[in-house]
Amino acid sequence: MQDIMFYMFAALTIASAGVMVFSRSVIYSAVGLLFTFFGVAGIYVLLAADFVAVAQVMIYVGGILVLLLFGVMLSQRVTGVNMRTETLQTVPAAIVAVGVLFILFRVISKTEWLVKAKTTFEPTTAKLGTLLMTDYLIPFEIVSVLLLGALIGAAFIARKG
Amino acid sequence: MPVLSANHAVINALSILPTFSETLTNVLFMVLGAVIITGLAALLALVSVYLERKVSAHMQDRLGPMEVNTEIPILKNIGHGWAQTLADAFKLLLKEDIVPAAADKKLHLLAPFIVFAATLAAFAVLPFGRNLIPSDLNVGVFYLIAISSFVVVGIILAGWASNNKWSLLGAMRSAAQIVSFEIPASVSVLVVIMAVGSLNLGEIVEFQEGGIHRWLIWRFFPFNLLAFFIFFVASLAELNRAPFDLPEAESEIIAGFHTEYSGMKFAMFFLAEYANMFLVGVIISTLFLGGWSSPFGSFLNSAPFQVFWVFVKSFAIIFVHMWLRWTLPRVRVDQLMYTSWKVLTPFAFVSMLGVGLWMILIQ
Amino acid sequence: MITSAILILLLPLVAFIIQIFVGKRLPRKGDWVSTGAMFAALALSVGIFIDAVAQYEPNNVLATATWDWINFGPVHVTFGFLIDNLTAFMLVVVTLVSSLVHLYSIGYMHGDPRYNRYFAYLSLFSFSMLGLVLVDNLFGIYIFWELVGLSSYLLIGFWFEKDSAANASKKAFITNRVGDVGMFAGIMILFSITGTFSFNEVFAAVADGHVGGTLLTVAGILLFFGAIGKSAQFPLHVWLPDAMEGPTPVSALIHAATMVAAGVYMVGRTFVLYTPDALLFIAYIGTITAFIAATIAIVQMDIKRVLAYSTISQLGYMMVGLGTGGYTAGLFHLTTHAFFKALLFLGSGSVIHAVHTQEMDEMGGLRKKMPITFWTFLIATLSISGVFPLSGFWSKDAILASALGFGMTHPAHMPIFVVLLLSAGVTAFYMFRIVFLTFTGEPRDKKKYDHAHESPLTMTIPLVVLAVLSVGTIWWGWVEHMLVKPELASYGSHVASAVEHAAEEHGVAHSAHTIAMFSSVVVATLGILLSAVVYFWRKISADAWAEKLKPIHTFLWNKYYFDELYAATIIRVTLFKSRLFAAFDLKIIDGIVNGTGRLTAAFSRLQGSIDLRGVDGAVNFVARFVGYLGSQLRGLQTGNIQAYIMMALFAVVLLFVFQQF
Amino acid sequence: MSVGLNHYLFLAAVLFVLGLYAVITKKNAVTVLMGIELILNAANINFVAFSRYTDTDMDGQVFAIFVIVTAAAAAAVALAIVLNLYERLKSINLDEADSLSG
Repeated sequence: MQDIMFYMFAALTIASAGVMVFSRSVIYSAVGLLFTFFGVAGIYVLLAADFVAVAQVMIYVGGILVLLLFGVMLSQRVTGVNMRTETLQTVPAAIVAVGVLFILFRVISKTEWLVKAKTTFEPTTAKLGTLLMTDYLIPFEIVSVLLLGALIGAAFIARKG
Repeated sequence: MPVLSANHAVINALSILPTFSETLTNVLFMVLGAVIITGLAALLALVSVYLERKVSAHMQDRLGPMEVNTEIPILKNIGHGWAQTLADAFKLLLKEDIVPAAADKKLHLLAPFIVFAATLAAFAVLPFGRNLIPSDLNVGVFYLIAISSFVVVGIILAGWASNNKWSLLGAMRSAAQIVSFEIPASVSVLVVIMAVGSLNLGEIVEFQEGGIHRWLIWRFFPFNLLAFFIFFVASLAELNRAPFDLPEAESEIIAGFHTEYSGMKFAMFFLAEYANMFLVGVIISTLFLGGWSSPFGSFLNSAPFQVFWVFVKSFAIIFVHMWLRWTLPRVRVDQLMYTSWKVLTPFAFVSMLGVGLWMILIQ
Repeated sequence: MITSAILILLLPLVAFIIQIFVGKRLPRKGDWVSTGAMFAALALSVGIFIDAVAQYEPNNVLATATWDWINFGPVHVTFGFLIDNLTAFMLVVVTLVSSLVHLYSIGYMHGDPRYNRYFAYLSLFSFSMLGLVLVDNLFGIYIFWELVGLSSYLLIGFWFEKDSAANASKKAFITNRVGDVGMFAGIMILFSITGTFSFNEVFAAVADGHVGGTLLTVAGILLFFGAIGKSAQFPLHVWLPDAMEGPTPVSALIHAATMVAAGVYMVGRTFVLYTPDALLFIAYIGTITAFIAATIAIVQMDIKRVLAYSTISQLGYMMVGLGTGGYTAGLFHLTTHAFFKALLFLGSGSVIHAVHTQEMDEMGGLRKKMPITFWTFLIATLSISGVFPLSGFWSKDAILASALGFGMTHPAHMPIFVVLLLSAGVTAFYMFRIVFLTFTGEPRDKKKYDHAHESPLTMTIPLVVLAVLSVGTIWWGWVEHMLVKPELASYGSHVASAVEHAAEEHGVAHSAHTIAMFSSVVVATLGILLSAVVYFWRKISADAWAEKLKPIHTFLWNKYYFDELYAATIIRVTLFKSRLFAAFDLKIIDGIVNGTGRLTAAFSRLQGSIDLRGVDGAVNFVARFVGYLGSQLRGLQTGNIQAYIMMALFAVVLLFVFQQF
Repeated sequence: MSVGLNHYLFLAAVLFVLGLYAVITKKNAVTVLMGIELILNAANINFVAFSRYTDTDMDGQVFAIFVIVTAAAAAAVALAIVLNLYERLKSINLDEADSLSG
């Protein structure tokens, strides 16, 4: 069951990522991305990370994807289905990409990971909250400040035009 | 979700055949659950549409649908045009599906499915009774907020795929509106989460059991009451309902993002909208009004009554939604944004701070 | 009790917030908010004080409260309040003077365009000062220390349209910073050893001997640097006279009664940290300060400046008191000084309010016009001069006794007492000079004299209240019992110190007390008489003597040339350094850059000439090859970031391939 | 063979490479951003997978959350820059933003 679910979500993720990458229309890319995010969220659920999964859906779909769509709509001729993106240096890029993929696969399969799977799963939210407020307090605060800065900065840059 | 609770090690240990049969049962259960939820959502949406017609009619001093009926003996006597929405639904399903020539056909088809699927997915965690939660997630509330963001994407896609200025404007308005109002809504939900200390919807309801005085709306007075009002107003806006129905403002942009939709696809938007109304009703009643718990403590609090209370509370909320729609005029765009950013958001934070300080001071 | 402590702290803060945001729109511009908050705080403080008296015990800790503040890894910083007898004492002093000054300011600042902001700043100051008194750790003290500095800066520069006020505020702030750096270093030394900021834990560490020796001496002296800055001790005293550019009630509250005393309070609070060597250092700094300031005060003509120098001088006394082991004496003088010096400043403010000038040359004969101001001012003057039985007599006498006792045990340090005694006489002299020049004799400026009038009731009531507090014959007895010196840690034999604490030896202390009392009365009387001879009966002409002692007079008139000294040394050196760096940047760095540019240009020319020769047909092939290579490399520099990414990744792949095969 | 750590790592590798390809080849700035999001997602899968399959408590999930949040900030700033670029060049094609060309 678990395995079947994994293959389903993996297939969904990779297929939609493929749509995102290889489609010529920006909007189609965005739709592809939507399903990629969804697939990745499914993968998180399989990895027993429910909070991260929901955070993924909320922030990526509800935040980043909507932002991207707005970006597309505000920076192109809005009407007219013809919303194409051209590509450049496809052949060398493909060679490099395959090369990197080859490296990654080789590294992954050759490395002896110290696998020690957990067999019991407890709710993650409370534990995550505790970690964020204790061991990761400083990163947490820094990220908060970063977010605030990004918010103000983005508003400022976009407004100045 | 069964997936979550499935034990990896145990499954590995089983031989192939039982694994297969278990998989099959699991799949069957999931399919069955999905069918029930879909049916329920559709049914509730139909009821809500019917209600809307009757409520609006009575508010405007007329009768509304009265004629449509069946020949089936018992149902015949109900009258009051009870079959009107059913007939309309069939009409919509049978209508020709018109797609504009310049539209992007694939996305035009995909958009209503995204909206409808997101709405249905949200139904999966609604608590209808102590043991009647289709999927009792640990992160239930968070899941609800997250899944509802799919709707925005669907709406934007619908608006863009129609290749129509009004559609696109409506979609952009709608998206901007939903995204803006998500902030006060989420913060006021946070107030509840802080008070209860759990994201689990069932636990939130259990926290409020034991009578009307234990409902969260009265706790931390007046901060939770404030949060309730903020959430209520924000939910109106997120549903694109009057007085915040700018995305569908007929006099300005025809019908907004679903201008170019007809037939079955339109029906899906339509159903999703009313299913969402019910969804919001359940969410509000769960978060603030005690959910399935009876207002009289343990009196009338058995399983069937729990479902009853959820429905009563939700339809009460829906009735207020309708009441507002047929009473208030539409606001302007700037007023809308003002409401969200300069009124609701600051007050939502005030409410959160208030509850937080309250909890610290009591400890 | 902790609740009322928090309330005491919060009241002025809330008043500040209200005043700064909506003060302008409130009726009467909201002066009643700040004043009311201060009086409420006063009531609460008195409550705490009564508790302290009721549960009297030496060094009684009435209440503590601690919260976790910063907590990561091994670093664990707490924040809290500590209320003991000293705190209770200081709370009453601060809130009392502060509320009287608030009341006084209603009359004094009437009609000022930034009336509400003035009260906001006063509230901010009160908040900071009370926080300074209440906190239970060094870090908290440092924070509030800076906050008092900030509010002092804001209030000195309150009339920032005047260049002199703006400059004075900057001078005060920067000078204080110099001291604060030392203080911060001192705190950090203690923190790095003990790992805590809390007084109790640091004191315990000292008592256990975890900290000691030279390091503790250094830490103590560095801590004291903060007090040098804030309490205007030599050599950082230069800011205080200039700070008189602020409104006079501010001078009374901040630059006479409370903030400048914060340094003394801090030393008193951390008293057990100071090794004998550090205490000796404190005592000598105090002595030098007391003497220098007193002598400068003789010749100044600006009434507020004289008072400012007198403040510096009296702060020096307090430091000597602490430094010679007279813990009680120093803190007692802090209290009495707070009352009579606030009274002096408020009295001078009343005079300035009436005649609109600060120059004593233009006053005279005001006694008849302003009877209340005169009599209260006279009481304060008698008190500061150390006339029996006013409060100043008791406290100053205690300090002199402590210094004498110290000198008797260690004859090498006898000069401390002698100089202090001399300064006491000088103090009496210049204080009565003010009284005679201002209130007696013929009016020197007729127009201003006719215009003068007694101040309104809100201004005179504080004067009377403070005058009553300055009388205080009964003071000494129970103050001695309230503020008992804390147990000093045994510093271990490895501390090389010749200094022992004299005041602990009862026999010496008693005889020292008698001698000090008599000599101080004699010296004060001499000072008053001399002053009367010169300025009241005018038997001796001050101008003639100034002419005769011209070099000394000029030296004093220019305040020992401290400002000029600093301008010539520190400021000059800083500017010189900046110019040096600028020159370095301009000449050397730019030179390198230009040189590189020129080199590049030369190189290009060389290449050009090679190219040219190639065209000429000499090395045709090479030229074409170089040109080809150049254009290829140029192609790589597309400015397109994606191309760069790809090249980088390509390199990664290549690297991996080479490494693997 | 039942699904284990390596499966997740392979999945992440494929996603990573797809994102990389999008970043390198796409002219449209928004699409490039999408590619970056893919890369971040791939990294996140690794984080969560390691937190699940190795003895590291939940740190991987915490990092995943940090990555998600930082990605949101990055996207906001990047889109603001894209809008600015559009104002200046009337295009968001990255190959036209080559003022640094040699």
